[in-house]
Amino acid sequence: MDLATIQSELEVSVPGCRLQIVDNPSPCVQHSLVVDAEHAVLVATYLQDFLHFDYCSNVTGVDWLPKELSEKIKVKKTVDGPNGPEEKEVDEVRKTSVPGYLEVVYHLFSTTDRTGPLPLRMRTAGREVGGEATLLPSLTPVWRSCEFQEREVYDLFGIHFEGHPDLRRLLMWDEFTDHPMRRDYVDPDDYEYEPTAHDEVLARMRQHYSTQPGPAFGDLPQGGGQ
Amino acid sequence: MSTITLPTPPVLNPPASLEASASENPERLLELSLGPQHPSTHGVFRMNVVLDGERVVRLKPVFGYLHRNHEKIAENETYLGNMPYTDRLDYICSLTNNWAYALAVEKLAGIPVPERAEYLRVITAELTRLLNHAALVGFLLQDMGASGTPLMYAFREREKILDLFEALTGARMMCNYMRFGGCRVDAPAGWLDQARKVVADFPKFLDEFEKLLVSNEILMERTQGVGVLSRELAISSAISGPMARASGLNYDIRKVDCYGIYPRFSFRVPLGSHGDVYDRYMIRILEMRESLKILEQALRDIPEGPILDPKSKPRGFRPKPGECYGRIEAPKGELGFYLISDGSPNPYRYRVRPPSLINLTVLEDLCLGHNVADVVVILGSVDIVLGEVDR
Amino acid sequence: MIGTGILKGLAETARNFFLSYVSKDRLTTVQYPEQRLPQIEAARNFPFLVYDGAEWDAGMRCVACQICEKECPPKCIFIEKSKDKKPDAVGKPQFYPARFDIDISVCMSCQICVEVCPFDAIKMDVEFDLPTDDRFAGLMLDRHKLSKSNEYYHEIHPTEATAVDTALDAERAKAAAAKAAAAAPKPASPAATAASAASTPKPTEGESK
Amino acid sequence: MIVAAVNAGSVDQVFVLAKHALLARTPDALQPLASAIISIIPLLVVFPSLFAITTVLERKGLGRMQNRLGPNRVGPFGLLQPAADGIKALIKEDVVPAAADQLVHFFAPVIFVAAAFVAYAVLPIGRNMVIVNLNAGVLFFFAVGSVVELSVFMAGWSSRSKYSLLGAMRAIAQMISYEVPLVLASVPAIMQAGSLSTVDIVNAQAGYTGIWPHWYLFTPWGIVGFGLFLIAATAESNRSPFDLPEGESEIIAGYFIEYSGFKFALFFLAEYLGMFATSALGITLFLGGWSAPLGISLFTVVPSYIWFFAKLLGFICFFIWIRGTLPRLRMDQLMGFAWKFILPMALLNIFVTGLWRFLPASPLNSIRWIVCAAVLAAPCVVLSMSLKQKKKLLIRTYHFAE
Repeated sequence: MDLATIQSELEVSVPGCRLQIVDNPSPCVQHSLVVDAEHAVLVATYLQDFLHFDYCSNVTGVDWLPKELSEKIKVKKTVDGPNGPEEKEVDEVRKTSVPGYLEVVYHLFSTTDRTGPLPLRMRTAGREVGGEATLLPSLTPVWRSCEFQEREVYDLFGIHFEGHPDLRRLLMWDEFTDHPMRRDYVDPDDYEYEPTAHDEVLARMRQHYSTQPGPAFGDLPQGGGQ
Repeated sequence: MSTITLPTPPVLNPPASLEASASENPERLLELSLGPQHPSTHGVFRMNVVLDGERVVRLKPVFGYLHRNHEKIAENETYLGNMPYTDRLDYICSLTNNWAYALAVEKLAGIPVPERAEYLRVITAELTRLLNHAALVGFLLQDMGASGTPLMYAFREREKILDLFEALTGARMMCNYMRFGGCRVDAPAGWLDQARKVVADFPKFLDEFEKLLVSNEILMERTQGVGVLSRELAISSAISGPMARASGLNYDIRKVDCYGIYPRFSFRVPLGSHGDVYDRYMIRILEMRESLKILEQALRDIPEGPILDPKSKPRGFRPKPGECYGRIEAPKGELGFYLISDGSPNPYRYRVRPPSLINLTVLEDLCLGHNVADVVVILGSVDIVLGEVDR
Repeated sequence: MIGTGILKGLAETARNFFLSYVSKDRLTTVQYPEQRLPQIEAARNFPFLVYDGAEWDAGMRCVACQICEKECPPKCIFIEKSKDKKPDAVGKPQFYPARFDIDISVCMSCQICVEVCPFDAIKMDVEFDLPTDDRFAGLMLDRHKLSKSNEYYHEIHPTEATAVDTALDAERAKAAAAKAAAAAPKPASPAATAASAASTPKPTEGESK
Repeated sequence: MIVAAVNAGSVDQVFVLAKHALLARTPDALQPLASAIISIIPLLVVFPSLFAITTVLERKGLGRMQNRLGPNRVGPFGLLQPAADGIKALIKEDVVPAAADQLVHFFAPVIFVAAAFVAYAVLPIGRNMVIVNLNAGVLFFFAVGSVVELSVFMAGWSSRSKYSLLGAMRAIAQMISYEVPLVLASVPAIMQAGSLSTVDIVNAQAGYTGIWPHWYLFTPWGIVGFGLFLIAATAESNRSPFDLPEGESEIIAGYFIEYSGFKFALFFLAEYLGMFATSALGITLFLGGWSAPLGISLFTVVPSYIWFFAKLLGFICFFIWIRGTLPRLRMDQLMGFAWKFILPMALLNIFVTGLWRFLPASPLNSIRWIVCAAVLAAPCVVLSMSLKQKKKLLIRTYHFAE
């Protein structure tokens, strides 16, 4: 079953759902389906029950930073020419800023039809940590396999899954505040780092510990270990 | 058009009977932290267990002790530079990790693989399956308290396969062998004969192992009916690999995706019907026998030829923008790599679908109501490697 | 009947017990410091720098192009380019590494540096016996410690080294031919090259410990 | 006296004679005390040395079974390994958890070792070589053995660790449930000998029919009794496959997880001493104690204590062999096995022993043999079948998808 058929079938069966096909230019032709957060659980349930996508293999997040698209357009402007004001076509760069968002990708397979993958995507409204912007519905009630993987996405990307039975950090410790897989994540320089003498981390670490020399860094090798 | 019934959230809490006995007198419950330093957690894995006597009432796995944010490292690394890092995911089977990653990149960029390289990939991957399963059954018996004997037998055989890997790839465990569009080096002279000899000798070990333990009453008592995983839960939780097949789910990616040149080989997929620890153990033993069949065919048919796509070069690889999910049947289950390229030399997004982590989703379901001793055995039968779980 | 499986297992362990005294196949232990396994040709451990001839600093093939430094996945290579030039393996005047360090506590033996090196200057060693009591400076190998002769390379990886030598010889021959062709009309230039090569200051010994 | 010692048959009695010679030189008032000390000191030397030999034997034996060499670096063939281990244990830091009950934590290993040694008081290790010939010797042995449970619980409780508590719970449950079959399995030998004295029991098995010894092992109830005793003894001495209290892969080291250094070594020592003592009791009850296995002069000329230690060594090797082969049972299975299989069989065995005693022996010994064996074999088969069937243990067949 190709993606367009699935889309049209879903649009009939789940009234009101907004679906969008994202083309994938890679030779593997794995085009994906973006589903709106509101109808995601219904769509997922339909996919599982009627289209036999019973095997949700992979769940992961993607961080899309806000970006500025710049395009050159020709604008007609009145310019002071030698012969007085005249209308002229001028090249101008127009910048449109696309807001950043986070995305969850579910790779669905069917064990009965042996088809797949069907990448199903959901997008958040924004990238702000915490709050409404990063809220998405959890698909754990539909596919149990999402349980740990959604926890991981929550941990590393900071997407909150509504309806997840046990949404805690998976890999980082509970007291950790940031989300390290975000593309604008800056790793702290106060963690214990095995000093390799050729690393800028060493310089940062030295800076950090210069005020409070820890016992582990009492006698660091000077320079390049020469 | 039939109506959609919304799913009920999964029961992640213990069955009512257990909960009742626990809530009646909470003071008799014992909270125990199994791990992170524990001989049977196969690394730094931790389970927070609540016990009623020795019976498990609740079990919450705690991950992350070996977390190094592999995916973040990979996003700052070139495509080729990631290859040695994949060795360190499931450090017992580095060659299948290499293959999964190479396959995903090849799908992403549309790179063909020469025939001899495909054969070498199948040979190394099936040898990896042998050594992984041999090590696993050894560890499983070790967890059951056999003081090392099955494990040492398994390691004795594993050593022979590791010698093969060293002769081919230069390293015993961190092989870093596959490249996008083939393999790094060709098999040295005599290597194939050496491999044939190892493959021919391997059934002797399996026979010995079966004599030692398969009909052992203690083993059967400890494993039969313990940690039963139903087929439905296995599908819903995306359990893959031998664990899924032990529950009767006929899903072997070698057969489903037909990646590489697997359709050329005749082999069967063993299926269990009970889904308990004994089935998981036996499925692995049977899979080893099937792998031997594939190896015999591959070592017989391997053609001469180039091993690397002529267009592939070590430096300056920049796939066109796009994304791809590529997966193979690794010894532990479905190992997938999800890559998004933005046209730069580093992947924009690099995701590993770790079979070990996802197979652990059902750990609590399997363990509830069993003994502490069973928890260890069930965990052993899931077959995890923490390098892959925590990444 | 309970116990038949157990008896079978007991028979199996007993068999292994006795066979371990007779069969070499069963008792595979190698008594390490006294006995060693035969060296496998493909084996690799940490990288080393190849030099031709007898002098390590004069014959070093590395031209400090810094490709390996850039491609090294864990970033354990550190190179400082020289200010002056000296003739390389083929005879062309090239830069050489004033400093070439590998932190083997970080190196993960992936041999990507070997694959990307266009000058066959860096190769994988098989030496694994590198204990030290200083885990920072002791595991930082400088260019003197890293340099090993081409003969050593032939010793550990004979097939590979022969192939490399053939390729290099071909290149040298090509360079010599080109030089001869270039030398014919202008006889002054080779002398100048030789003079400039001779005046190249050799790196001081004191730099490396 | 010296003339008697030169006599070939009396090499056997050399230690006894030496003791008498020493006692003759002590003042009368001190003689009881001196007698005790002279008897105890060799015991304190011999059995710990045996422990040292056993550890190296075990490691080497297990190694060979697993196709390894085992320890081979300290001394010739690694024979001095126990010395190295001992030194290591002595110089290791003795860590006591801050939350532990210091006093109990300290005394647990001491009591364990002491109790293990006291049990040797009634075990005859050679002809006329027993420290005290109590007329309730077997009873004394079991009574002292139960002190071991106390010390195990002391260790588990006082450490204030959840793992050690679990280990202690397991140990108590296991030891108590296997104490019963252990005692019941020994009853037939006591019935037949008509005495609780270990010396009397050995003497009752001393004769030979032709060259065949009168050991209780060679009777139908003896075989079954010995088998049951062996299983119960394995469990009682926490040996694999019944090593649940230590359950290395589950609760790491069980009740002595919080002990280190020399105290840990003491636990280790006491466990092995307990194993030797139980094995020695088994030898006494079923294997004719120190008597030679065949009534030929080549064998009988060998001193009795050598036979005793040879048999003990046989037991040790058997335990090592079992340990190298079998995985561990689970707690409930262990209990089920004790109460559902061993206990009924032990009770039946007592009945059969009575039958054996009252059936006429002289004209139709073979019929007596067959009858008793049949009475025992039938329930044994039935019980084991039912045990297997109830659990539905099967070697399964698998189907394959193409």
